[in-house]
Amino acid sequence: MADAVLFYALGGLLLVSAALVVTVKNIFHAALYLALALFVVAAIYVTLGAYFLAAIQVLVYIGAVVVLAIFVINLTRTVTGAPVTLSRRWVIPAALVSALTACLIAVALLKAADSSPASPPATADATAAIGRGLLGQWVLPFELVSVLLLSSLIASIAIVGKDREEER
Amino acid sequence: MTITLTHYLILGAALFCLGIYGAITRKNAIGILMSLELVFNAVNINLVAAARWQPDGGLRGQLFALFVIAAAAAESVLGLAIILAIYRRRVVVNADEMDLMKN
Amino acid sequence: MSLAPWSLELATTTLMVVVLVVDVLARHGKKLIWGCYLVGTVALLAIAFFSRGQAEILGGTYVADGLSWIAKIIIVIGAGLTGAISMSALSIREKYHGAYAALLLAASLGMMVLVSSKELITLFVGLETSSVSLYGLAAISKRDDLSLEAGIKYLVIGALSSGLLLYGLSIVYVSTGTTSLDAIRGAVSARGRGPLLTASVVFVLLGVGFKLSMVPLHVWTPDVYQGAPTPVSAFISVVSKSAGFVFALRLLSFAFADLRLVWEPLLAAAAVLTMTVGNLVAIPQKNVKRLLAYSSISQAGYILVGFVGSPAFGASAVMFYLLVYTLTNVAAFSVVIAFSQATGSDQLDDYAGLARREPLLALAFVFALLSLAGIPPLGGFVGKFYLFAAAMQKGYLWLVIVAALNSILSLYYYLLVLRRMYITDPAVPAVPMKTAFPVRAVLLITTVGIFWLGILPGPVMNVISEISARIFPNM
Amino acid sequence: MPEQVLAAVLIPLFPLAAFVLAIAVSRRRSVLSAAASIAGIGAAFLLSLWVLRGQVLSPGPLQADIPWLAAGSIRISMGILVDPLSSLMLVIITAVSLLVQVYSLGYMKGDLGFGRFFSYLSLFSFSMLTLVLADNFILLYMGWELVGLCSYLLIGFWYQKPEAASAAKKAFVVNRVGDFGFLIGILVLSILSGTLSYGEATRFIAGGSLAPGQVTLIALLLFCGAIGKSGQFPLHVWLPDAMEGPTPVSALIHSATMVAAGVFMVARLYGIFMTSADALRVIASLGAFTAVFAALIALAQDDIKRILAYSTISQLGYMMLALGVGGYAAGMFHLTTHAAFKTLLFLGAGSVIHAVGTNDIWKMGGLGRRMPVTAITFFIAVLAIAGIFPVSGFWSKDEILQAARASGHLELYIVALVTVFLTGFYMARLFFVAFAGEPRAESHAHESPVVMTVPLVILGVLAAGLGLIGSPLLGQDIQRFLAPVEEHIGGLNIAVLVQSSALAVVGILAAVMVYGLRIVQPETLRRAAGPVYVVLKHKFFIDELYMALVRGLFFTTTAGIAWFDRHVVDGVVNFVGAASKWGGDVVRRGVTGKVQSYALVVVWGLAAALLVIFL
Amino acid sequence: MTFPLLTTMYGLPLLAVLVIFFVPERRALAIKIVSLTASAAALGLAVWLFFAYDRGVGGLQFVERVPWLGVLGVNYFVGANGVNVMLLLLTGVIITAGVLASWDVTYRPKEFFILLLTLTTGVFGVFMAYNLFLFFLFYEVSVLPMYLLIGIWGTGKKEYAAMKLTLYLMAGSALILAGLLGLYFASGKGSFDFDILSTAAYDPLFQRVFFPILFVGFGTLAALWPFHTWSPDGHSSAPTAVSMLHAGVLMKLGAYGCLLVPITLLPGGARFWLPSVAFLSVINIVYGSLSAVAQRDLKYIVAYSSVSHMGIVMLGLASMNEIALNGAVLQMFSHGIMTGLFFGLVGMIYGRSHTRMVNEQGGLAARTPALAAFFVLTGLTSLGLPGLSGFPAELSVFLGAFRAYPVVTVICVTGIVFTAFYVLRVVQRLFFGRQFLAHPASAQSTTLGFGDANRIELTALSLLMLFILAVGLYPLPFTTLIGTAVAPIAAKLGGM
Repeated sequence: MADAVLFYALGGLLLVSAALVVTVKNIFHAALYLALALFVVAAIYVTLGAYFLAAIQVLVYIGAVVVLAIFVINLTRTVTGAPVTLSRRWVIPAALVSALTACLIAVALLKAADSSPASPPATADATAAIGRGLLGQWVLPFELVSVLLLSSLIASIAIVGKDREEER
Repeated sequence: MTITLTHYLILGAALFCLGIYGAITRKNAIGILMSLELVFNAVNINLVAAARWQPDGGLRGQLFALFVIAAAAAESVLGLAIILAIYRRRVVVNADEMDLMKN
Repeated sequence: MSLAPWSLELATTTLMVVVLVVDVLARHGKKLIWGCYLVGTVALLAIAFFSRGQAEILGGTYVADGLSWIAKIIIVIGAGLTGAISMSALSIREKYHGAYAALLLAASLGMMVLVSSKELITLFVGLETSSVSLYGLAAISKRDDLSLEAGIKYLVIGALSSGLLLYGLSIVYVSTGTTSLDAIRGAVSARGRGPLLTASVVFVLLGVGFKLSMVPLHVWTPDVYQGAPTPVSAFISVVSKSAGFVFALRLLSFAFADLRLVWEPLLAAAAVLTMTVGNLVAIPQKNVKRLLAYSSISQAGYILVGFVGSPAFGASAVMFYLLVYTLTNVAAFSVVIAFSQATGSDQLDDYAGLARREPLLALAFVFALLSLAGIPPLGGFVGKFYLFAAAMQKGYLWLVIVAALNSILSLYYYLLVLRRMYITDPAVPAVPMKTAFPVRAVLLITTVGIFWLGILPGPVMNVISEISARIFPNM
Repeated sequence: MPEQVLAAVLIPLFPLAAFVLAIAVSRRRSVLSAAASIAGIGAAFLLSLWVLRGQVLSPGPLQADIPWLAAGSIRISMGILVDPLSSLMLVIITAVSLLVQVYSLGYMKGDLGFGRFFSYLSLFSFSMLTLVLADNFILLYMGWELVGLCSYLLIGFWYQKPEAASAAKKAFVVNRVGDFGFLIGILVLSILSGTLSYGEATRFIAGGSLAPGQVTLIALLLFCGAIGKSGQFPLHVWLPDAMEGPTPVSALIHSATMVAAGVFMVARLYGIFMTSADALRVIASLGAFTAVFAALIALAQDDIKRILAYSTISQLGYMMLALGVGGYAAGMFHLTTHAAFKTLLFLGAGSVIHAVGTNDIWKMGGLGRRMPVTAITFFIAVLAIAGIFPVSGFWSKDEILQAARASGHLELYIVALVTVFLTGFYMARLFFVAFAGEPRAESHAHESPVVMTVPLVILGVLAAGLGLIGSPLLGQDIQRFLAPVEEHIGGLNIAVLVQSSALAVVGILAAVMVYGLRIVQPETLRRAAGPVYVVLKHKFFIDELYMALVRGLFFTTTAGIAWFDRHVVDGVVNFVGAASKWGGDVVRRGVTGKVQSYALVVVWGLAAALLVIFL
Repeated sequence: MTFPLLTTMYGLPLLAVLVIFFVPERRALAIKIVSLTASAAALGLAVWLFFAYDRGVGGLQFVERVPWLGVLGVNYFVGANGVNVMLLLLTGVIITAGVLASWDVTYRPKEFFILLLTLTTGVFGVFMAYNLFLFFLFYEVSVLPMYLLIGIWGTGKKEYAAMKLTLYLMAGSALILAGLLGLYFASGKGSFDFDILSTAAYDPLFQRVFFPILFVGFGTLAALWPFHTWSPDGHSSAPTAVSMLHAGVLMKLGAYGCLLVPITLLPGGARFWLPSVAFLSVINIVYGSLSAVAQRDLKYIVAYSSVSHMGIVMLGLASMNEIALNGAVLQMFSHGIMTGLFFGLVGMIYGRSHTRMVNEQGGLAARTPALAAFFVLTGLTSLGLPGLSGFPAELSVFLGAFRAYPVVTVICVTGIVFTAFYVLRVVQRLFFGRQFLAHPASAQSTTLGFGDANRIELTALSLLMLFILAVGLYPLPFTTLIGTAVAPIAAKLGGM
């Protein structure tokens, strides 16, 4: 029962904050709601026993991505000052299509619900297993992620880095 | 009333669709990126929840989620960089004004 | 002789590091960087060529098989040719050439992993590595508004499609509890088609479709091709698409083999839409890069036609076509590069009278376009024949007719280009143009290749069909 | 191969060789052309005589062939058949050709196309000889078409004259209409009987293997060809126009030989026609009608050649009538005599035209004194065609009348008699208007040169005496020669003889009264006839009717089809093209360049796919 | 290994293409000589083939068969039977005459001859290929160069016409492609070799479905109604040699395809569908000739006459018996040469008077007697005059067709009347009557100031006329030759 309360509470909070992220007019506020949503997701991870992931979620997402987003929002302030940041043109079709998609996914999920096991097996902290996995079977993606991040950095630098000649 | 995997999956689906909605309706390019983060988080909720219900301790699901976070971060960084560069040149952050190319 | 399955990936990483180091040490010495790059890619090609074999590592998550072998050869060839046309034609500051070359290699590396992995996580990371590098490449010409806009559009739609793919994969994980393709295949055939797996097929299909420029995931293609530096467009159009198709083969034809009833009709429909939309919208285009973008959308449609054919036959047809398509599209883009370098224009109307001005360049373009249209004796003809044969084997008469009629539609706008080059008189006095040596070399290589695959494709075909027979036995 | 056959094969080949030689040198050495042509036809004439002699001595069919086309079960040979009928035709054709060619030396002298003219004549001789020698339908058809071609070429010989060019085309096209039926007839026959050879087909049909209806169908279809070629109503319209050609051509082709091909064809296939009484009745009726119809028109014409043309049509109708009422030999006999006197008439007319430079008989007059040879020979011919004892036409016409009488079709007989009267009248009118009376003051007419008058004289003798070979008084040799087994060869029927002679004489006298003695002025007669004259003058308005049909129906149809093709059939094609462009443009406009719309497309795709899967 | 006669035959023009590629454009005469040499040599080979083909043995001769694409069951497989021999001969004649007729091409001669000879290579190839993949390959090669040939050297609305023609024909080939693939898989033999495919037993339903696909595909190129509208526009815009080659040879290629693939391989489908084809061919013949009557442009007239004459070929094909098939093939040959002459002549007239409108000129015979003579002869061939090639061909078709479809054939024979009408009308207007030449621009008419055919033109015309006469005067060697090839087909169709 407590599980249920916790799930509905966190789930509700998540959806509300997520809804605010996509609807609130001020982009800066949206970023803050995003941080909240991501945090709630981390909490959900905790309830699911994924502690390591929860930590990563907070560190990487909130600590890096959202901060960076807010940073960029501040840098582009001159324009973002304008309050209306939602595009009216697409609201109705977007709402329609999202709702439709949601319904269809829900249909599929509910159809399959009977076969899903009722209660989860006993939890064990997977952190150690994750570590072993990263250096074992999944060492290749683990190594590749560094290339991924590296190229992301190289590209970002190449794109935003200022050319001296240009400034002169 | 027990919380089953399906509950989490429904939650994930709802988040996914909210993210999609945001990606379409957000005018600000940064907003679009943020909405897409919601999509990735929806995926991760699915993965982590499914991992919880796996008999093998759900290692793969959690690992998957981990890599998703990394990839999402990389994409966001690059996306923000490009937005910043566009802003510098054209003082534009609204995605619907980035339509020099069309038709 | 057979090398370890990871040797190419290691070599590529090494080359990437070398390029970065040279970049730093040589203070962005453009020539040196490209020298390293080209020598390196030749070596990579040798490695790729000799790493044919059958091996699995990391608990079966990573394989080297025929499919990955062919795909990697295409990737390396593509990367090499793109590098060659980039070195003289890139309009970015010299100091970013190092980053550019490194990103090319990172993208290639990601795709190599993508085509070799038999496990969702590895697959995904490979995919993201290539995608992110490509986003960066598309936007790298940062003094060009179009390039930046291409980058952000590419990234947003790419991220969205990643989201779709991931969502599909997460459902796969939910229903099968595994990420290994072999295990998924087993689980799918044991469990049959439940609602969850069925739904996941849709998501996966769309997620895969992004790389292929499949309708409705084609939306980014014209803008990115137009805005990105032309060599990057070439790279995206051939290498990324090829890797995407191999990826699709692994996921759909292999892992989801028993869900064929679900994805095959969807794919057939997508094929029709892709061809038709691509061709129809190509007709009114005025910008040659945009034209090639729409043409490459339609090309994806043709490949999808082969895709719906029986697995073994279809896979070999797809692989063969990808090989042809790589050479052909690189040739086409090389002409565009040569032209825009000389004239600074990508507008089709400026191609008027090219045949009088630069007969050989025009001729190379003709061969490329006609190969795309599937005219013999060029590679595109054999390739398309092969693809349509695959669909026909499954009894898709209607699809073959639609596809063949679509080729006629495509011929229309290719001929419009021909018309400009050969029939229309030039608006300006026809001054001969200077084409850089590397571009000329690439044109020669690709044109020879197009003819070779059109006239004597036998050996290549034999190898490919052996490979697919092994990967898709008794199917 | 018997020598006779060899000779028969050579007969058409001589003119063919002459043609090749003549056409080759026609532009540079036109005299050589003429020489070659005359030499060729002369040799052919001699050989023909020899062949005829052989047939007279020992009648009997001789055949020879070589394979020409083989397709499946069809084997077509080029084969010749020498028998009394063909050997007679050979002589007629070669003789007339020879005379006309000699005559042409004078008539065509100085013409720019002198050489060309002779080469065409040689080609014609070849074709016509092939036609009569053929032993199968295909070769017959080939000769048939080739003479048509020669006719076309020769009518249009003075091609720079628009009327000539137009008449040539008209001749060919009208003939084609008949040939259409002819060809269909051959097709039907070949399918039903499985053969294309006369002999086999005739045996097959005469053997009663086909239903009567089928035989009638075949016979009538074949007869269509004859209608066209022999100028029978309603396809007679080309023949008067054909007079635009040089007069020797009119003499040779459009009176004596080619136009008789239809008659010859019916005679040649008489075994088939005889099997169908219905077909014979049609032939007889049409022949009789044409005879009187053309004679009526001839009454009101003023152009000397046109009068003769209508008389030719009328006489051909006579021959058809003969064949239709069972007078096979009579028809052929008349063909023979007609060849002589009609050639003579035309050559005489040519001589006149050559002299006065006009065709209008009212502009002539009094030529008898200026051109005595022409006038006398012409007069003999007039007597012959009118059927006055004892010149040739009398005997042959009498045979026909007898056959008609004997057939029991009284109405045909009466029509034939009326025609006799009319013929006498219009021929006499022609002669008296042109040759009698006072010469025109401005005319400088003089007698033609010897090369022209000699043929006239020879023909005059023939026209006068040729009838004797078929005269009942002298044993009717020609009839026996042609139809040895025919039961009825009419003897001397005094009643018929008297009736026809009387009518002919009355006709001539009536004309003399009007045109010779001017007891009644021609003008008065004309006015008295009133509307009848107008109708006759305009040839019953047949040409006008055809023109209206062609203009109103045919051209409207073709224009309609052309429009349909351009705008409907091709319109669909262009529409597909336009629709593709339009579709591309519509989709293109949907590509807004805004990334949100792109995302929307993607998500709609997702929703649609899910919907498809789950519904 | 024996001398690869057939490969050499199409190899010669191909070789010429490569040679010309390296000849500088300003040396136009050299280019023309190379082209002429290659085409004349190919013609020589074709003539030699005509005599060397063993009629007693029949069947495929001079076969070359080399494995090519094992995976798809594709061999390099060329050979010639009686029909091929005829059509190769036709191609050789037309291309040689075509090169001669193009002697006055001065605008971009290099590209012109390269494209012309490429086209020729393809056509030769089609007429000898006995692997359907190879066949299709050559088929497409022979269609495409047409685009530039018309687009660059054409007249009038050339770009529209070129595009329409190319796309239309390619659409036909799209159907062919689908059909060929269907055959390949339905046969279950895993081969595209014609002889292997012809041994397969196809399901009756399959035959009925695929026959129309293949037949319409090929029929488009043979101007089967209602898929013919590319032809008038295309022909009227094309330069002389291209019209000659296209109407003379390429349209035959469609008819040949109809005979080779759907009719021979799918006899069941043929028996089911050919009556409908007979119906369409009536429309072709009558509608084509009636449309020709309404035209004013010489090339349109000839083009519609081609539509009409191809209808006769189609009628022959549809009749399913040996007589008609024989006639159909002979008609292909005859019409090929004849229409080549027609277009050649029209081109020569246009080259002199600069108008192709019938009502803008007249009385040309006085100035150009040789052209007039050839024109008349050609016209007579077209209206089926005996002694010229059209006659035996049409006669055989009608004789055969009448057995199968009496009523249809009767209607078709009316075509000979209409043909006579429009042909002679053109002759009359163009060559006879008063000499004049109207300049559309100034609305004035002048006398004609040009001469007769020159020696090169006469050579081209005579070459073609030679074959018209040969077939017309003595068709036996030709029909015997064709018979060896069509008899087995007729037997397969079980026709009468």
